Amino acid sequence: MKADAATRRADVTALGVWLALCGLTVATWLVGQAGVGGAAVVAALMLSVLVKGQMVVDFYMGLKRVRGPWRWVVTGWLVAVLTLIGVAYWLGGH
Amino acid sequence: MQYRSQAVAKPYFIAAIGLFVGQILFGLVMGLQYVWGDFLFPEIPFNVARMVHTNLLIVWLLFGFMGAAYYLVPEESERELHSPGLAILLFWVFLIAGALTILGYLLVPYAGLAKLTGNDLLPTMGREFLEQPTITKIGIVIVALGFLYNIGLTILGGRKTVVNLVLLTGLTGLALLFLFAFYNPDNLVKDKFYWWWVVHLWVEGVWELILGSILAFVLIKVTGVDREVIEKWLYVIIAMTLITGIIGTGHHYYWIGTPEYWQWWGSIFSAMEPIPFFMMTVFAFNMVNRRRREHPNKAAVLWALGTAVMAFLGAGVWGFLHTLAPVNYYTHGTQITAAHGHMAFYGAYVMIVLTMISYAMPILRGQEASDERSQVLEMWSFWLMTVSMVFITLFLTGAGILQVWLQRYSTDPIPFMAAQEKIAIFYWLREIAGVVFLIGLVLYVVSFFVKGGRPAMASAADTA
Amino acid sequence: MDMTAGLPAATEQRSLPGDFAIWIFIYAELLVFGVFFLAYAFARSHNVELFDAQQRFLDRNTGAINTLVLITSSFLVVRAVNAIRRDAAAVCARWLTAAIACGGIFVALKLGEFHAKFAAGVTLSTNTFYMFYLSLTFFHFMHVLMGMVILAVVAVKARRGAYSAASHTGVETGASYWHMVDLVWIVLFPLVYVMH
Amino acid sequence: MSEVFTKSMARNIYYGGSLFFILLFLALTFDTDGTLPKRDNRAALTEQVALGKKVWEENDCIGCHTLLGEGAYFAPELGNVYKRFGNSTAAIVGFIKGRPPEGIPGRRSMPQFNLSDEELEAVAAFLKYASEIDTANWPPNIQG
Repeated sequence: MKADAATRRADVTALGVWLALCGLTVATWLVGQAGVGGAAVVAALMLSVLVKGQMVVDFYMGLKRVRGPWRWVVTGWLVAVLTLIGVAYWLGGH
Repeated sequence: MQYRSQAVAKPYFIAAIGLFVGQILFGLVMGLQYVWGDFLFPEIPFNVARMVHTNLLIVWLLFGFMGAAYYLVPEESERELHSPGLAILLFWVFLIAGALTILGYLLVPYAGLAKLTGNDLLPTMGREFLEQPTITKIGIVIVALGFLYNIGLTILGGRKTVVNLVLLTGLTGLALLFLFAFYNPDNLVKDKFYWWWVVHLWVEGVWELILGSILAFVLIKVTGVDREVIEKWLYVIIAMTLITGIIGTGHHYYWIGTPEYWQWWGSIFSAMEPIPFFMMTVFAFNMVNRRRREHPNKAAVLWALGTAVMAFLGAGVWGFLHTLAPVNYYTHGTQITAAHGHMAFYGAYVMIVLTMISYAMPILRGQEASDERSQVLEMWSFWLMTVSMVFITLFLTGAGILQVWLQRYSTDPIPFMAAQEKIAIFYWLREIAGVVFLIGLVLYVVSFFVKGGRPAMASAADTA
Repeated sequence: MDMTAGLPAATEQRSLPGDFAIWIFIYAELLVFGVFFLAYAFARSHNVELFDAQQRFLDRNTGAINTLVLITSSFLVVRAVNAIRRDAAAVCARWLTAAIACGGIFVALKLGEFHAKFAAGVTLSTNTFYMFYLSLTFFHFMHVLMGMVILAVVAVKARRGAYSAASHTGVETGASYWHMVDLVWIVLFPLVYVMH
Repeated sequence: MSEVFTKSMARNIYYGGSLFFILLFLALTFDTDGTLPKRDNRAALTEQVALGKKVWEENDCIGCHTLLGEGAYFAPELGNVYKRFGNSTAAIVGFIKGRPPEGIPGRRSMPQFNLSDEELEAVAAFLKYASEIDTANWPPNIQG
């Protein structure tokens, strides 16, 4: 059946996303273990959160194909929150 | 009127309006005392006038809520009220107890009233808004229980609509939370902490359920929009109200000795409190725009929309103005609070009760809607009261900003009384706006006695 | 609704998965968490030394494991949704049960973390950092519990055959909420445990 | 619109959300209750202070004044009046005692409550107790 094939493909996609999410999480943990900080690290971490978040939004929440502004609201939330967190860290660093 | 027992709402509405007039008169007395310090001193000192002003407000709103419940519950449940006789009995009990309490405030010094009513046995008096003698408080509980019994049995024995269930939850919460009025520990911090469980969880919690359900009922009636649509929005709005409002209590816990994390919890959640009010505004206008009938009662539609807008402005916007802890640090306990209190109470609760009265009273008097001339007058009173309340709020806000600057923020802060003298002009302007409000209220009362113009029934060709 | 309307692989644009009401709630929750995160970040900018010093005492390993646990549970929930889309209700229920089990692991680890902190005498009033750490993680913790309850209800209904390929809004609704809980943690973990 | 938006889901969110936040509120209340002993100056809660609170309440002082910012805005804040009066209960007693029964012409006046010496001392002790509650450094300055 068409529906069957489609959901099987979705299962594979979900597995790929899961692997990517796990990889980025381990990378975040390694950053923590290394104890490094500073602007570049903060930027990298926020970027990885953006990627992870957007993957969850698109493939897990399934907003990738949703019509209307709904997907962009969540993406906008991610971008706004992460950017402002970055600003706050930049302020703290001065 | 579909059910005969709905008629018990009428005396409740009449009493509500009567007490409303009293409330405004005492408001004007207080307003004058702000600028003419010894006006009526020592016969009616400010604290007595204020007690009468605020207690009358609470009592007449409760009369309004009860009247609204007695009107809408039978219609929603599709059956007669469980006991109309009990409703009338409780009306007289509540009215007489309320009147005696107010007379007690006015005729006996407060300390004497405390002695007279045995405050020693269970001290509950002398806290803001809960000044009633303990015996009156017990009376309120008894009336509330009788009322809930009556309403509850009617609802449970009939059709259970969302409007009914939300109203019942709100009224039950109102009664339960009032029980914290009896908890008055010596520890001032604990006293204040639980005092807010009555005050905040009333006005920013369960009362909003009552407000939402009454508004939903009137909108169903005057717009003819599908009940299903209105009811699900009602659920979403009150859900947002409680989600934001319960933790929002924290905005009262910044400076009264409670732990400092409340500054964060309170700020974050109360910053969201305007959202349900905004949703309510959008919802009300949406429903009216999607209306499937032209209800002849234009005044009621105006009140309903006015409630949505003014509740958002007064409770939402003016609340947000000073709800964040760093702002509240300077504005706490100033005229800014008074400004917010006035518009929020008027916009949310006064207006919803007047909305209900405007919708139900003509029906209780045997017409679908009042005569045209009466409605025109009522709309004039709407605008006079609403616009003057906006000005009262703006003047108090001006007074508050100056007060904060002079007394709290400037490098050389001046004493309270010195600051008050410098902002007296705002109090004069507020008093003038208050007089206009009274004129609006008088017109409102007069509108009930005006007849003539095109009979409103004629325009209601499509009423079903 | 037509048979393919809920499919992620379908090319046409579709409406939000699950009930619209849950999305109002999800957006409201995201707003609250977003503001909370920013409050943390800006409070930190006034107390950088305190925050950086206190952050060292957090159990980063458990935080990372919990992140993996939540991500995994989200994946399992996706499998459950895909399963019900091919009408495999029993399979759907099994995936959901596995996801709830992951939630249980998260809760157990988190409780251990809380216990260690409380045993060390940490409270909400210890300092601003711990105020935020406890507030944020406890608030999120309650969401996990709430999400588990929702998933449990959905799983039971799925086992009873309440959902099908044609009609499974309930599954999508629960799934959407759970992913939100996951999404929030994805921001929370690096912010509170790692970044300085 | 093929959007699904059901009343039952809206209802579930209302009940579930309310319960969730009630529980959260109770949890925070529980924590507050445990933290209060460090902040609320309960060590100073003597019988005299308790009497003072009762005198405070039975004369409806809150009808004109604010106490820790709550009350009426007609007369000065009293949460820090003990400090404003130079850390002196005697000054508070003297002020209350000295109010003219007919008021001060043209000005806002405090009534003469004819309190007994015991009551006067008690209310002053209550205000001293209140001034020593940890209010997170509120009010911003001594003027209240």
